[in-house]
Amino acid sequence: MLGYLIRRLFYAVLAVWAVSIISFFIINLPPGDYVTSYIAQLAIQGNIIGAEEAESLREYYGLDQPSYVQYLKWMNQIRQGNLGFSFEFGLPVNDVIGERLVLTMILAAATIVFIWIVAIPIGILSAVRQYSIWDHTFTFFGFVGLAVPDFMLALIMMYFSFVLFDFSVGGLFSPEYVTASWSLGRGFDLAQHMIIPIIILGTAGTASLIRITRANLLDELRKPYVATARAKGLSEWRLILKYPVRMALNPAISMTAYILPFLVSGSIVVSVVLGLPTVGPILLKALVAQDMFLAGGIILLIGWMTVVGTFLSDLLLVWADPRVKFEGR
Amino acid sequence: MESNPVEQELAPEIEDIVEERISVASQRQLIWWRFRKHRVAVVATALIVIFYTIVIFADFLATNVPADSEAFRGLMPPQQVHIFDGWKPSPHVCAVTGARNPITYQKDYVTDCTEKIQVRLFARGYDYKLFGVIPTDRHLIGLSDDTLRPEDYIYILGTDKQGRDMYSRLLFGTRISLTIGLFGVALSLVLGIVLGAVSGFYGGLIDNLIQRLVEIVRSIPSIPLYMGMAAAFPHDWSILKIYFAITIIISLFAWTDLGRVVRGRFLTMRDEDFVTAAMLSGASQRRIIFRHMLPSFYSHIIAAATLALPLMIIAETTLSFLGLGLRPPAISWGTLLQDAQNVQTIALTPWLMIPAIPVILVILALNFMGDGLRDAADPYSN
Amino acid sequence: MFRTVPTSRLLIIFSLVFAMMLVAVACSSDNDGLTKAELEAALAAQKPAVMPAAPAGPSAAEIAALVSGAVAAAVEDAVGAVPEGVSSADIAAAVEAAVAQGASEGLTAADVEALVSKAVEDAVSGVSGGPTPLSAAQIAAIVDAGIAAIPAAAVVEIEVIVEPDAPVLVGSPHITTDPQGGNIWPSIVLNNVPSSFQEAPMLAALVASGDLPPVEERLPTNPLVISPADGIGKYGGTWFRAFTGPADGQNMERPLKDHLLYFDTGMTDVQPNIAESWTVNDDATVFTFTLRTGLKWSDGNDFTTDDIMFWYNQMLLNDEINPTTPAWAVHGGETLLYEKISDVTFQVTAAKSYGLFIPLIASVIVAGPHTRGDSGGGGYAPSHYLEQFHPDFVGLETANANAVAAGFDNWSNYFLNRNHANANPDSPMMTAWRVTQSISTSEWAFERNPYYWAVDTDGNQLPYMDKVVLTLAENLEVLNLRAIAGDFTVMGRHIDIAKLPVFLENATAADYRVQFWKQPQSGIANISFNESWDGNAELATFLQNVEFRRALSMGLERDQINEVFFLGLGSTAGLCKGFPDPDNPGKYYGEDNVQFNPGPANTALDALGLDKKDSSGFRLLPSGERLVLNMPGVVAAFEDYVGINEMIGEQWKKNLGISVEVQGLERSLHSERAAANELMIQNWESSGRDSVLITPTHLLPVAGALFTDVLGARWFDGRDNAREPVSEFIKEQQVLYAEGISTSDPAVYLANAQRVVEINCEMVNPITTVMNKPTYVAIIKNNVRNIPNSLPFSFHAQTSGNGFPETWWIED
Amino acid sequence: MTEETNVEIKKPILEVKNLKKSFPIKRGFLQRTVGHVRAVDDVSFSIADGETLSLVGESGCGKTTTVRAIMRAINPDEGQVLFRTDDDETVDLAELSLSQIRPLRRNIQMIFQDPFSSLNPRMTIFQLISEPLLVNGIGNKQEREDRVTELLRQVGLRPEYMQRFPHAFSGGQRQRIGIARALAINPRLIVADEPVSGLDVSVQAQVINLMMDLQDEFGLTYLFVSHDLSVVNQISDRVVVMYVGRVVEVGKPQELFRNPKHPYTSALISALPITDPKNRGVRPVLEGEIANPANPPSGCYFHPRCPFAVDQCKVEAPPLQEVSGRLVACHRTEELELAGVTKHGVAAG
Repeated sequence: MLGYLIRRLFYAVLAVWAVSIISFFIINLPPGDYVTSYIAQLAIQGNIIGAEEAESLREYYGLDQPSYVQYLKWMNQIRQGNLGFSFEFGLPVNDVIGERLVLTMILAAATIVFIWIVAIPIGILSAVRQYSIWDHTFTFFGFVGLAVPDFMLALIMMYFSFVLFDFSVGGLFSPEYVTASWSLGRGFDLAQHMIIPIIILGTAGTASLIRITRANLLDELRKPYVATARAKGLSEWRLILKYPVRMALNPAISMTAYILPFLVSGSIVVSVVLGLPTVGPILLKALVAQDMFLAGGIILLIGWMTVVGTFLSDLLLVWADPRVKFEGR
Repeated sequence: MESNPVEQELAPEIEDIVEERISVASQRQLIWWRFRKHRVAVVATALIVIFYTIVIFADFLATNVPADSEAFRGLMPPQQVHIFDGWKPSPHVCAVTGARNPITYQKDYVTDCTEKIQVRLFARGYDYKLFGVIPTDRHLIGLSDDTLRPEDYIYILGTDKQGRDMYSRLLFGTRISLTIGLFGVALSLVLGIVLGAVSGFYGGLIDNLIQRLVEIVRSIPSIPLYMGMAAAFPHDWSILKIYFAITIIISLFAWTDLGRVVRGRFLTMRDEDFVTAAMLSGASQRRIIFRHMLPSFYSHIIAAATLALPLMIIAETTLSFLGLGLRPPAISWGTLLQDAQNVQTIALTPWLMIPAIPVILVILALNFMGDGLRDAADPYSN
Repeated sequence: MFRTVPTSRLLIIFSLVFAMMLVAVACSSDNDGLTKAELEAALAAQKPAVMPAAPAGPSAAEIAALVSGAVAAAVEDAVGAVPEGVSSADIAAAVEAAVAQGASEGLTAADVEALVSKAVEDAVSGVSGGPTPLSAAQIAAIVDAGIAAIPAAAVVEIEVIVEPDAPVLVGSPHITTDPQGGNIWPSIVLNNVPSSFQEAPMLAALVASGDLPPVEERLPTNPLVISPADGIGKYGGTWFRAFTGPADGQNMERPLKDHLLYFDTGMTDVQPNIAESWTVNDDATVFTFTLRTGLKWSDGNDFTTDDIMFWYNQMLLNDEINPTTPAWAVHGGETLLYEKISDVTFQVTAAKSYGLFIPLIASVIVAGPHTRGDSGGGGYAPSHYLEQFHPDFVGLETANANAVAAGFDNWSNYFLNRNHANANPDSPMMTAWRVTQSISTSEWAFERNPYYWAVDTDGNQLPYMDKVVLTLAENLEVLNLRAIAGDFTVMGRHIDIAKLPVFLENATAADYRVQFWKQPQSGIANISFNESWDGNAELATFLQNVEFRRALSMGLERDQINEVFFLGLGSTAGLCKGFPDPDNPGKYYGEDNVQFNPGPANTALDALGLDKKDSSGFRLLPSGERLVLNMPGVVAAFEDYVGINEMIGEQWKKNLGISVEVQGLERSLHSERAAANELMIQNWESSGRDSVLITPTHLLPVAGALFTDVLGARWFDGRDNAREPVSEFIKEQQVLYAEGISTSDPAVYLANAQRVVEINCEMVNPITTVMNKPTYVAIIKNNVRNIPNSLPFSFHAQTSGNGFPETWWIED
Repeated sequence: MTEETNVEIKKPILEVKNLKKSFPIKRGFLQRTVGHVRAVDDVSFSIADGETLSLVGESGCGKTTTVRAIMRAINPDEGQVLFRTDDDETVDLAELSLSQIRPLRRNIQMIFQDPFSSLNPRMTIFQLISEPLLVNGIGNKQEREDRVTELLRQVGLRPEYMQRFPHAFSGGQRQRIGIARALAINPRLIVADEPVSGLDVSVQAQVINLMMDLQDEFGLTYLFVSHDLSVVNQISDRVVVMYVGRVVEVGKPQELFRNPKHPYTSALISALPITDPKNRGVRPVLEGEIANPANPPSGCYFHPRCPFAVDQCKVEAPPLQEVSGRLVACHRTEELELAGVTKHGVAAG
């Protein structure tokens, strides 16, 4: 068990390192660099900077050094908990993405919880009342949700929630709570604003978890021990909840690890459309503006968070289902 | 023990005749029979076939040059094609006129069904080359030549803000989006099969390294990586180059699923008795891989590829939507939807969102088809 | 994941999706029953409303005046002869028809006048038999009622700037122009300081509690007196806006102006601002500025010339803060010399004549620290606050150590961050409102500056509104949807013109009005031909050929572009429309170049040797190679340049047989490639002709401009990798520019600026497409007062700052 | 049944000497080897021409590994596999490279345990049976077809079924197809790895009979692997009993079963359903699990389960020595009187 944990941890660390390389590789891919974008921006404001000045700016930002030096420098900073400096914001990257990262993760975690809360009861209901009107309805919505692109759904839901229900548009907080300190009211406000993003993000995952739960439960219900229990006169719901449901829940947990990267990916797109203060919109901006340390920092951190999330859900799975072999994984 | 085993074996003649068809059926036929029972998958497959027919015949099906714009008929709602005029079959569309309303600034259009514009099959339209070689100007539907006036037009799905025909643009967008998916899947297949096969066939350290790589790639959210790499394209690349670059990027991250399937299959297959049997009968390694192993799971690969295709399409659409993928003047589902991604479209000109319908349909259909294939892929499972 | 779904249900789902598709198509098909005739009637009935928005036509007010006058006159003349039976309805109809006709044809005021007279005459004389003759008063009342109905029918007020018949060039400091007729603008009042001062209730409370000195002590002895557009306002309220993130600093830098000098609303006059006066010597080399006495920073500290000298010595001349000296601070090859004369007076000396210096000080180019502080510009800085971060005062080690402790790489990054009030609310400001919540949070907030140095004519300390709150909307659709919902008090920036119909539809419900803030003589999409492009020697000779450019210009259908991208709100005239030739009055420079005229265009192209075409119908270069124009468009810019280029490409293909390739380029890459002289054609905006010498780079190949002659601009700037301009007109423009920015003679300055633009028009470089579309579609809550009835837009004067937002107020 | 007695003096067709095969146990990312599973631990035996030699033992005792190592489906670690070729040369199969072995494979063919998995379901019967011919380049298509027809007849299947797929056949039929395939290129040695254990009892007998008939007809040599003593008794000339990768006893089936010399052999026999009530010998019953080949016990591997184990058994591994014309590996073989079965009892299976 301990060996398994250490091995998983080792893989996680390896993944973290790989993510840092990938992040750095990506931020160095674009032709040109931040100085190029910066000069372009100045040119639009009527300030023209020549090649000589551009070189001195590059030197100033350390962009003239070979990339491995830049990588090592970056890694060294990160070791000290400093993700570098955002050229565009003129601020340390840490300051730029602090709360946004937390909100990104809150959104992903809330979506997972939403998927569980919605999908498992519906999956059970669908299995127990197979072919009922509920089963059909949920199946229908599940499939449509699965196939509609997130970004499409996001804008439409935002528009109609405004037109029909007078929801405040976009964002994660109402104006009065945007900069307030954390309180019950602010939490409630956040929860309210997360409804639409969570629904959009959660539809695909919910649909597949409903299917998985339903299929597993149906398999489980056909097993002889259920018939035996039924013959003994155990009440139907108690019977279902006692064993079959527990068995059918394992995939829900194992799916969590698998779904996390998808949720984070999805949340970026949805955040861009809904203008949520998560890392999504600033990642897009940073990439466009070639604000490399900001972009790299975000890719790095969400990569890490996902690796850690995956690791945690692996542990959860081991804890929940001792049948999982330590060797094979 | 006394009875002749040979005679005993030959006894159930009648049963043999009944099962004759199945007995001589090849694996492909068995898969097909099993797949056929999956009615939704069959419908889905038919739909996919239709869509790829559109890919091939986009020009023939189109009614207008997709880039042809006319500002003063912009944002025109879809025109209904009337098959009958009263009881008389006379396909036509009604004349539509309109202008920008100076008070609301909306485009107001009015249909005047007293003025009928005749529509016919195989009408003459713009010149194009069928399959890229046969020059022709025939289109499936179009305005009847004899009654054609310069002010007549047909916009089955309306027009966009530049007055371009949404229907024709949708057809050409379908061409790009569906082929980009196919190329991407093909590339992922190559990556997945090579890496999966190497991993599964040789095992050991190589397998372990590849598996760790797969794990890492899968644990990283793909969209930020797509975004990062897509943002890195030199944007002066031609549409074709960007098209292939996007394909490559998407497949760089999409091969892992296929790789896992292939590896898993190789691992099981390597220990199958019939593979050992082939080896012991003196078959070469090449024959073993290509005659025995690969055919045993190509149906699984097809199923996995089918299930990977929707992910490709969604990835392309999403990237293009974010402005990092294909860009105008390229027409793809992503760029069409990007045009529709605004408040005024939802509020005033919802037909611009019609490109979402084929996206949804194709994604659903591919999923159903892939499921059907996956279930039917192993005809010997029961 | 679909493994166990029964097939029957999936069939149901499929059919449902199909049904949805069919319904969607069916719903959006034929309209519900309006006949063509009905529509035409409906449109005709609404026609009068187009009047106010007709781009080149008279304004609503003008028409109202004209019509009443005309009708009154006509009726008076005809009244004796009025036959019986002329009903009010008849006259109303006649007037309506006349006005509609005038509007739809874009006629001039005089034409409308004639039409109305004729219509009334017709109505009066043409009807025979009937009970009562009408009196002149009755007819006038009818007409008035009809006119009055026009704005009501339009639901919202749509205001446009009337292009002046006699355009006024940007003024050198010596020129004062009359306020433009009909405009109700705020103005500053000189030499008439109110005798007593009042303050906002929120400050009065602080004064009462002793936390703040009384208003008299906070104001300078000679505060700036502003006469608001409509009248004295009331204190209170919050100005709600939205911003798109830390890169959107301009959002509030525009309305908050802390320049030493500033423009008037018309953007032509330079006026006092923080400095109460200035003088210039005869050859425009020595500039003396006098600050208001008793100015205070927003934290209550004194603002003196020390703050200017601190900026000059510790910032401008510091290589780490300003690795490159801003272009404006170098003239005649030398950095300007700043000298302190007294606590309120300082002097700037230039190496050679620098007539443009005063307008530059007033413009965005220099601006104040709120706008330019983050890059070390701005002309002054809060020395009492910044000294603690500067190595000259605390030593290099401490300065760097403090920076690292705060997460910055080095002291200069940290220093610039500290000097940037948007990012650092601790930084003292001179603006009407000061930052209370940083721009890198999701709510960027401002509160009134208790030491703001301006008052209204009654002595009320400005601003009227207590706070400005901007909520983060990183997505423009979200921002616009909030605007549609009526969430913003006044918002012009980021409002999407394509959504105008949606804005109008929701205006009543959300209680706002719409104003167009237009930039006079501004081009939205100018197609510049790079004369120094050398990618293909043969093609390059055509790019340099004015006949070729003229032919291309005549192959454009500008109304199409105007209609699609600007809802028909721009005009299709050229850069020099209404630009009289001093020698030849009445002639509009180059106006014939911008008419759609495919016949002569094709003839000209044939004559240039481009008469051969390939099998696809595209013109070939004389060498036999296909002529292909490459038109990259910047993506995600203010306008849909890729879409516009696509449309232009289609038009040239269709009308002229010229092949065009369109690509979308990222803005930075576009600039990079332009700087590398790799782009043959660019499509970009040009700011108003008024500011052509202040912000010259769009129209003139000088100062690193990347449009009409990239290498020629480098040549002019004296940089390496340059090439002398091939075309004489470019050199002529450069000479005019050099002379114009140096001269101390306003007449020379004006003439040169005008001539530069004339040359652009004559030589058809750039080709203009659409002009004068509303730069900002401003959404204004109906209860907001004192917003100028028309607010001209400019970049150099930082609209909406020229509307004096400190005088805006919210009526309960 | 064959009643030959002098098999030992015949020249062996295959001689296995000190064959060893262990599988590494790999752990961790770098796949370091942390231990070995000794699947085959010093096994020696020989098979004479025309003889049927059986390998018996519980599942996991290394029978299958032994034959696969002989066949070079896996590579042995140590030892020799000496095969006498047609030309009367002796080659060591363990030494040759896989490509060198390929031409020799036509002499040795294999019949698999599972008739379902050993036939590629994607190939027709014709393709399956003719594959050895095809890959060894024997005959043209017509000749191969004739050969397959002949083979099908020989194994009792209708030649018309040639174009059918395996899924159309029953288990017994498939095993016949497997036999036909093994026979296709006239091998001299056929290795049958539990060929009947997957079949119904009645079908088992048919297949065994077929195999014995074919042996008579073609003079085949069988290396027969089974855990079923009754089948072994029926077909074998000699029996090799294995336990945890080692040979514990070798002898003729009648003697071995009637009078086992190793407690393990005796225990195996005791598991048989019908025994002779008159036999009064001690009948140990197998208790506990088979030893873990990754971590085998010291001394005699069987000692933890052996009711007769003494201290010597725990420390010293008994050598395989000849006892009354048989080879036995037990320290106490002389002292023990172990129970066997009557011929009747065994045959009754």
